Amino acid sequence: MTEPVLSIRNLVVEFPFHDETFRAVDGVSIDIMPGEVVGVVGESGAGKSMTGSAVIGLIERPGHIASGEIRLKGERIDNLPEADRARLRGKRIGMVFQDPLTSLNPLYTVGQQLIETIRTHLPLSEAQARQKAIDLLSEAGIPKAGERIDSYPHQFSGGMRQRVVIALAIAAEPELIIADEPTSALDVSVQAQVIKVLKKLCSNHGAAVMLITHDMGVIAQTADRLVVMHHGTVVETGTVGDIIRRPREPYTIKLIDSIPTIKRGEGEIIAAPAANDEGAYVTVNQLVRDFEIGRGSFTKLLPGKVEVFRAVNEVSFTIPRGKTFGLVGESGSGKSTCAKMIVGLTRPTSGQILVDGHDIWAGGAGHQERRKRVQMIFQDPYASLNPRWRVRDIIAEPMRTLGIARNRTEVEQRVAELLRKVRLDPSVMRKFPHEFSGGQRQRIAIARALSSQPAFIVCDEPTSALDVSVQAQVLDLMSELQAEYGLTYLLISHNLAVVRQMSSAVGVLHNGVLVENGPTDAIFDNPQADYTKMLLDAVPDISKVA
Amino acid sequence: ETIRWARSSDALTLDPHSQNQGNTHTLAHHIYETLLERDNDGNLQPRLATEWALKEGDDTVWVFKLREGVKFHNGNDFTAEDVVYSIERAKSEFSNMRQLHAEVESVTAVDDYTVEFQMEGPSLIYPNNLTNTFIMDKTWSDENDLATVQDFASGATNHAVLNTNGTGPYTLESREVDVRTVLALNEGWWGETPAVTEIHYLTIADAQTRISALLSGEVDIVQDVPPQDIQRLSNTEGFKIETGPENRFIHFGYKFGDEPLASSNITDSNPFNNPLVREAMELVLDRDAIQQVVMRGQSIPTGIPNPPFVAGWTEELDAYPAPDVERARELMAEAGYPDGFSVTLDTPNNRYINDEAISTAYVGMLGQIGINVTLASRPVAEHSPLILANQSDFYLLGWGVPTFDSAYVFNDLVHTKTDELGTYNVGLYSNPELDEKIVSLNVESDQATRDATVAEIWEVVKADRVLLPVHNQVLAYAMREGVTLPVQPENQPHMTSVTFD
Amino acid sequence: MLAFIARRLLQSVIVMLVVAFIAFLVFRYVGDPLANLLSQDATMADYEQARERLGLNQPFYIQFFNFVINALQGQFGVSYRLQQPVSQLILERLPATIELAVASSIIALVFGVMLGIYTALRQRAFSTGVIMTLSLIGVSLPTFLIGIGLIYVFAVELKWLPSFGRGDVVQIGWWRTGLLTQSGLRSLILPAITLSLFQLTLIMRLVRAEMLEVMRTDYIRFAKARGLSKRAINFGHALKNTMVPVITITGLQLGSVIAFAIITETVFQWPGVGSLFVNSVAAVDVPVMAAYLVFVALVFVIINLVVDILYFIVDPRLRDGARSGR
Amino acid sequence: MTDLPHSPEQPVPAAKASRWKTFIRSDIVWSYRRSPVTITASIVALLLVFMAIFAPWIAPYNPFNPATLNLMDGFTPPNSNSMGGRYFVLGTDSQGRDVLSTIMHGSRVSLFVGAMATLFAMVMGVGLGLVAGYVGGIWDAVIMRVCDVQLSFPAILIALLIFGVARGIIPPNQQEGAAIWVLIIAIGLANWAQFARTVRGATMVERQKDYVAAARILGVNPFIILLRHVLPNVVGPVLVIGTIGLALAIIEEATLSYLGVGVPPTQPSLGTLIRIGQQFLFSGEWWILLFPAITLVLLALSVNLLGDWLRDALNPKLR
Ligand SMILES: Nc1ncnc2c1ncn2[C@@H]1O[C@H](COP(=O)(O)OP(=O)(O)OP(=O)(O)O)[C@@H](O)[C@H]1O
Ligand SMILES: Nc1ncnc2c1ncn2[C@@H]1O[C@H](COP(=O)(O)OP(=O)(O)OP(=O)(O)O)[C@@H](O)[C@H]1O
Ligand SMILES: [Mg+2]
Ligand SMILES: [Mg+2]
Ligand code: NI
Repeated sequence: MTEPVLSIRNLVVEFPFHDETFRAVDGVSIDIMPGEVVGVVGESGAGKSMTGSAVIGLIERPGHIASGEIRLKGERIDNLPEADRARLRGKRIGMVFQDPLTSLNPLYTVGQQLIETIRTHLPLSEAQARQKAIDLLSEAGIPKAGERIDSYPHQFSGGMRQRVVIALAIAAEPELIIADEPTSALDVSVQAQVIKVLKKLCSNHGAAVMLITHDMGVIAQTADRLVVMHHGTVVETGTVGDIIRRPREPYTIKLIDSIPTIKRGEGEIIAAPAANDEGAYVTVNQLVRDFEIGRGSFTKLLPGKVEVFRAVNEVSFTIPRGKTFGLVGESGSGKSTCAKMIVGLTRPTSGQILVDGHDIWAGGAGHQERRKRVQMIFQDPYASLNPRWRVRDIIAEPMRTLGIARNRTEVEQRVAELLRKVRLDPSVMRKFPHEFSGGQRQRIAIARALSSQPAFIVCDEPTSALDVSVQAQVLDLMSELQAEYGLTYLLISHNLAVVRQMSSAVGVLHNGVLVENGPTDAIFDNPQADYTKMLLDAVPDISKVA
Repeated sequence: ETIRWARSSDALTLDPHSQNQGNTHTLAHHIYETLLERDNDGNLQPRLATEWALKEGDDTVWVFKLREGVKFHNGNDFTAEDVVYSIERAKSEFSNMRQLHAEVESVTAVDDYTVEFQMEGPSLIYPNNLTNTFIMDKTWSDENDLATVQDFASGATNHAVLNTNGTGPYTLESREVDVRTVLALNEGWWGETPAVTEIHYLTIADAQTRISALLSGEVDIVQDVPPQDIQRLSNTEGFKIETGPENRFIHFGYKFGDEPLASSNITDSNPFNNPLVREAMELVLDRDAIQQVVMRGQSIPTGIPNPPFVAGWTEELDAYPAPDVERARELMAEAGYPDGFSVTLDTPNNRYINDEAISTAYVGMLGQIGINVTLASRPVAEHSPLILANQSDFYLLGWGVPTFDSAYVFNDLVHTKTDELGTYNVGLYSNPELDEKIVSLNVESDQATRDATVAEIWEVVKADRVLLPVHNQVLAYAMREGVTLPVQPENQPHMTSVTFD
Repeated sequence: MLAFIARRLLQSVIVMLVVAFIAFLVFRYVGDPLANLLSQDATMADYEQARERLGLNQPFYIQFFNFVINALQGQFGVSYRLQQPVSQLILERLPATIELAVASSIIALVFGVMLGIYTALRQRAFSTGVIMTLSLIGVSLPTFLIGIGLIYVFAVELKWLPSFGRGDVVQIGWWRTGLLTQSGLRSLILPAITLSLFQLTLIMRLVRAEMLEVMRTDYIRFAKARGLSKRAINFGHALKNTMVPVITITGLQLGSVIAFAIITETVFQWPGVGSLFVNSVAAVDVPVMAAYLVFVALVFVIINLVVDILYFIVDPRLRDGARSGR
Repeated sequence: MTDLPHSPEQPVPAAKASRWKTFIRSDIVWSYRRSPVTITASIVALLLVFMAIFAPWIAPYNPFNPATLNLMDGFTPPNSNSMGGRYFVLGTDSQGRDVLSTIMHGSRVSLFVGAMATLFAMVMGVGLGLVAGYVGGIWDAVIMRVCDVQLSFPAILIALLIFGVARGIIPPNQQEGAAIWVLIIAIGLANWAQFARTVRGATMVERQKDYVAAARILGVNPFIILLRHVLPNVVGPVLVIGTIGLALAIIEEATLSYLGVGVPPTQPSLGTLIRIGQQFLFSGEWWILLFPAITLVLLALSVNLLGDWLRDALNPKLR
């Protein structure tokens, strides 16, 4: 039996707080064999990152390893002095962080950072190091690496930067690579490439990988073995296939269940059509939005040519009353811009938006109509609730502003009713948003949206800040409310599975252009546009493992 | 020997007729010379003129005999034509010395060393006006186009602002305005060779820095020494203080007339117009306390707005009543203000020695008889326009008497305010009888009659309490041990008078 | 880049005009220059006449117009107090102020950055607490008091350093420098320290705050994970990233060092434009005051420009940022 | 417990009774209790403020009432009896005023001027910063350029100029009454830019947040959005600048007094006391300068230290 590269035994990481200590990792044991990719999954806050940080020795103060041991190739490392631990980093343990945008120092070129790292660990001359850096970059899949090496990080796309980060992590050919959510900031299409690179590099260099993620799809594609964490403990370990097919622990079962699939499944919930279908409730007609770029506000006063960037380009679609229209597309494709124009936050450069026959940008009556009928649910439930307001005031604001209810008791009654609608206890109305969990917050946001008794709700990535398990609950709630009130939804998401599950029709945006638009099933099962096909192909699917 | 001499502000210009201002004159006296000068006791002394007298049989003409053998720094001879030129220049449009020579009708050179001044009328005290009018070299001036005095408003400067050619004991070596002026001995000077052969004249505005510079041995003589530092410095090893009375008095003034005061709570009458109130105000003014505490002994309390140097000063006039708060209270009640009243006192805070502190002290004293004073303290640049516009009800002012003659005080402070006279009669005191007498002084040709009139006017001024004098200022020069600079009553010390031990 | 500089210059012109206007507006109210110009025995008629000659009785807008026209030609008139062309006065005094400002900025920068790094890296050390508290005392004392205190200790009591002035100066062209003589250098020490204290505190605290902030960024964490040496991380990665805000504030502060010099220069009788200004305020020397304010504005504008250019050098993102806009 | 994920902040029971407990256990209080320097600073600050507020009642003499002054008490050294036989702990100044009492009353003036000026700067800076950050565009450009102009002039210079203007505008016999307000406005106007900049930055961040968008969708009046939504979320940094600004304003007032344009000398502030006192630096009456100077330093220092602590305590990243 070969010796494991990494062996964690009963690891405990504690954060001492004012008068109590908080155990972020509570007795975790993991072994990773050479050449093996071990996935670590679990809900947010389960202690995944903390385990990784403990291994590389970068736990932030006041956190510390309280007990347990960590061995690298049999040699104990957790109790080494800081100077010795520092010597391990980069050399024997490489680390990849989640966010490629912030992991690279913006003031140095990619080459400088690579060469610096290489020369720190390997006895190479400047020129040799540079050559190695170029090799590493090409190996990580950066085309024309020799030319790009002197670029600054901001001159690279997100996916390229993440590849640079990976190149940096493997620069000194470490025995162990810890990848903490290496792809969660990336688009599906880019994500697939990065995973491919990571996997290839590992097999070439024979390094062991600890892959931390909450995305079961990624795990399914990459990992050999799986560790499921919950509340700082390991609840289940095994091969990926085993666990996905036969999860034993209730938590794992829940986790696997809650992963939406883009394949049509039995559990599919398509909202029941509303009582009477009068055709298009929302009509978006030739919508265009341009942004001026490259000019400060001061110089706008000066005459001169204005450079224009067209974020949304002649987008048209309709949504029947009581139906959900899904809008998908990669990051930056113009989804949010569309949403903002529809809810009245951003004025369209040209084009028309009709809600129930009223042009909402025509001013006057249309404007008034929009305020009553259109509401929005935002991606980040925390950011969409004013942290200084109590829940009651947050939910009551639309009623007060629109004059739906003015007197105090009436307002309170309605708020209580709304809270019950979203399955929250009315007693929470005196709390502040920060006292709730993410899922609860999103419910409050939904309650606020319902408070103005809208007919049409625009949901911009309503669940992407949420855990898979919570995501399911929120989506359920949305469907129920749609059935109950006959709501019309515009659902924006880059998660194709979510869109597939929720919407009856889908539009695919690419660079501001609506490349495809039609019934959900038709598009998912039989995509026409190349872009749609590419998008669908890139989605990792756990069913492949199964 | 070299003397490093510091004071608070620099001469404004080197053009000798452009500014009538003490600091400017002080520096000019070292380079240029005047016909007459004043010694440290305030007496007129010959300088470029050796003799002066009214012309036999014509009391409207003054005759001056000039010193012979005097040369300007550039080697030109000093003659009568230079005097004629200089007096005319001093009388010309942009000259600030004009006022002093207003009564001069014409100046003529009788011969190379005699000059006659034709006055508009009898002008007994005219020679007093000559102590700060400097004589320039006509030839040099013409060469350098200096006929017109520098006019600051025109935006043009002239050659004389930074260049000099006088007959004085020192020549200009270098000048960095507001920083340092270096003077070197004029070897060919007619007078006795002074002990000081080089002068570094330094401007140090901040009082503490000035004293520090002396204490740290970076300067030898400091002018404008704050009174509070005098005691300490004279007790400090290696330093000493020369003190002496200055020809300047400090007084309070108030508004006369029936018009109610702008800053008072009494809106139907002017309390200051009531002689009883003025008496009460004098009775609470504890001049001795101010002298002792505020001035640290460095002042000479006085009961008359006239320094002892000035003709017309007498001991009786100078006497002042002992403070008597009880009596003052009674007087206030008698005057109809048993509860006192409120008023604003305007004081400068950067013009006279401890000006603001004197006012603050008096505010406290007035409080004892219910006069509730708000103190408005301003830099002189703001204080001055205020009182010139008669906008002050109650103010502090200092007054120097450069002519050493009482008429100077009367003209500006006592005469009814007109375009020409009573410029600083801020209280708008008006007494036609006095006005007549004041005007007569300027044309009186008999010295005895004139003295009598002066005495009469002082009687009335004192009795009416036209002004409320506090004290005469005392000058103090601080210097290192081994150097002595006697005090000059106009605060225009001459480095020629410095002696070394 | 050129377009950028042109744009900044245009903004600067506007700033200068505004400053000139404000400066001018203010002077109508600071007092009457005649109080110091005319002698004690001037008559009311003399006052009227002088007012007319100075143009003080003209309508405000005409005075301002004349001022701007003249200022454009570099003409600020003649000082009422010193009877010399103002532009000449300012040029004469400028070297002193610049030498003082630069010396104190260097002190502030060097010590500020050093102490800032030190206190950031030793966040919890006792010495850090002491330095932080001491630095606060530096800003809790009014500048004039610090100046007087230093004079008292080092000039009067210890007699180590001169108490006032610039010492001996050497003329190089129109520039009169005190940096080449021993007495000139000795004279510079106390005022430079006095002037730098406030800026030093500010820069130190800023660098510390920025360092702490940067030390928490992902790229520093990642740099650690890459196994870079401590020195490379602290000085190569962290310090360079703190530079952008530090440059901004330091730039602004440099401008205010020149302006702040008014108090230091007064206390130390430093013959620079600051003391010229203070003396002019007392004498209501309007031409000097106006020129001074315009001068300060000019300095500020130049510094801002330099700061902006420095940004470009330090931060590569901005180099491209100007092009792409995003 | 697996039904819901756990946000980093554990939900807190909303029981009312525990609000005090919640406060006591909050991070701020915790970090306060852990910092002896801060505790000392706050005690000193409180003492000084207390002294200032209650000066008219607890000061041994009333130095602002000229009628009670006796010039002959002047220059009494600390802890001794004057020539007039009265006892003075900290001695008297040149006017015979009890130094301890003038310090108490002087701190009152200084604190009042400092607090009001800071408040003024705060209101103005926050207002303009909100507008600049929220409205953006030309308003932002103009306000920020004005900020630049103002920042390019040191506060002292600006205050000096404003003081001059006010002097010219206000009729002479009302100037003294107005002096303190002029001073407040002058210092306030000299310091608003700091607030404006900070608030603008924070507002630009907040403006992007979805809760503002949510309000805008409803058509809530922008003014209300600024006031009720954005403002409460940007006050944190404002408070911090406020405390430090307070110390700065107090010192600025002192410097202005030094330049001779401060409060009336009959009602001296700490700064005026120092200006008066520094005349006596070489004459041996050290107490006239020393005690007010120490008070000023203590005041500025303690307020600064509190500001520092507040900044760190409110910034979770620095903990
Ligand atoms: N600096 C810190 N101070 C205090 N608590 C912390 C700190 N960092 C993390 N924690 C806590 O430690 C626990 C484990 O955090 P960890 O970052 O390992 O979670 P995770 O599994 O990586 O979650 P995610 O998927 O959201 O990244 C969490 O409850 C978190 O709140
Ligand atoms: N205010 C703006 N000024 C300039 N460009 C903008 C602005 N808002 C958005 N854009 C640009 O418009 C494009 C579309 O942005 P949008 O936010 O609609 O993308 P998205 O599809 O919602 O992306 P994501 O999935 O990342 O949220 C992007 O390139 C973005 O940079
Ligand atoms: Mg994590
Ligand atoms: Mg979006
Ligand atoms: Ni749970």
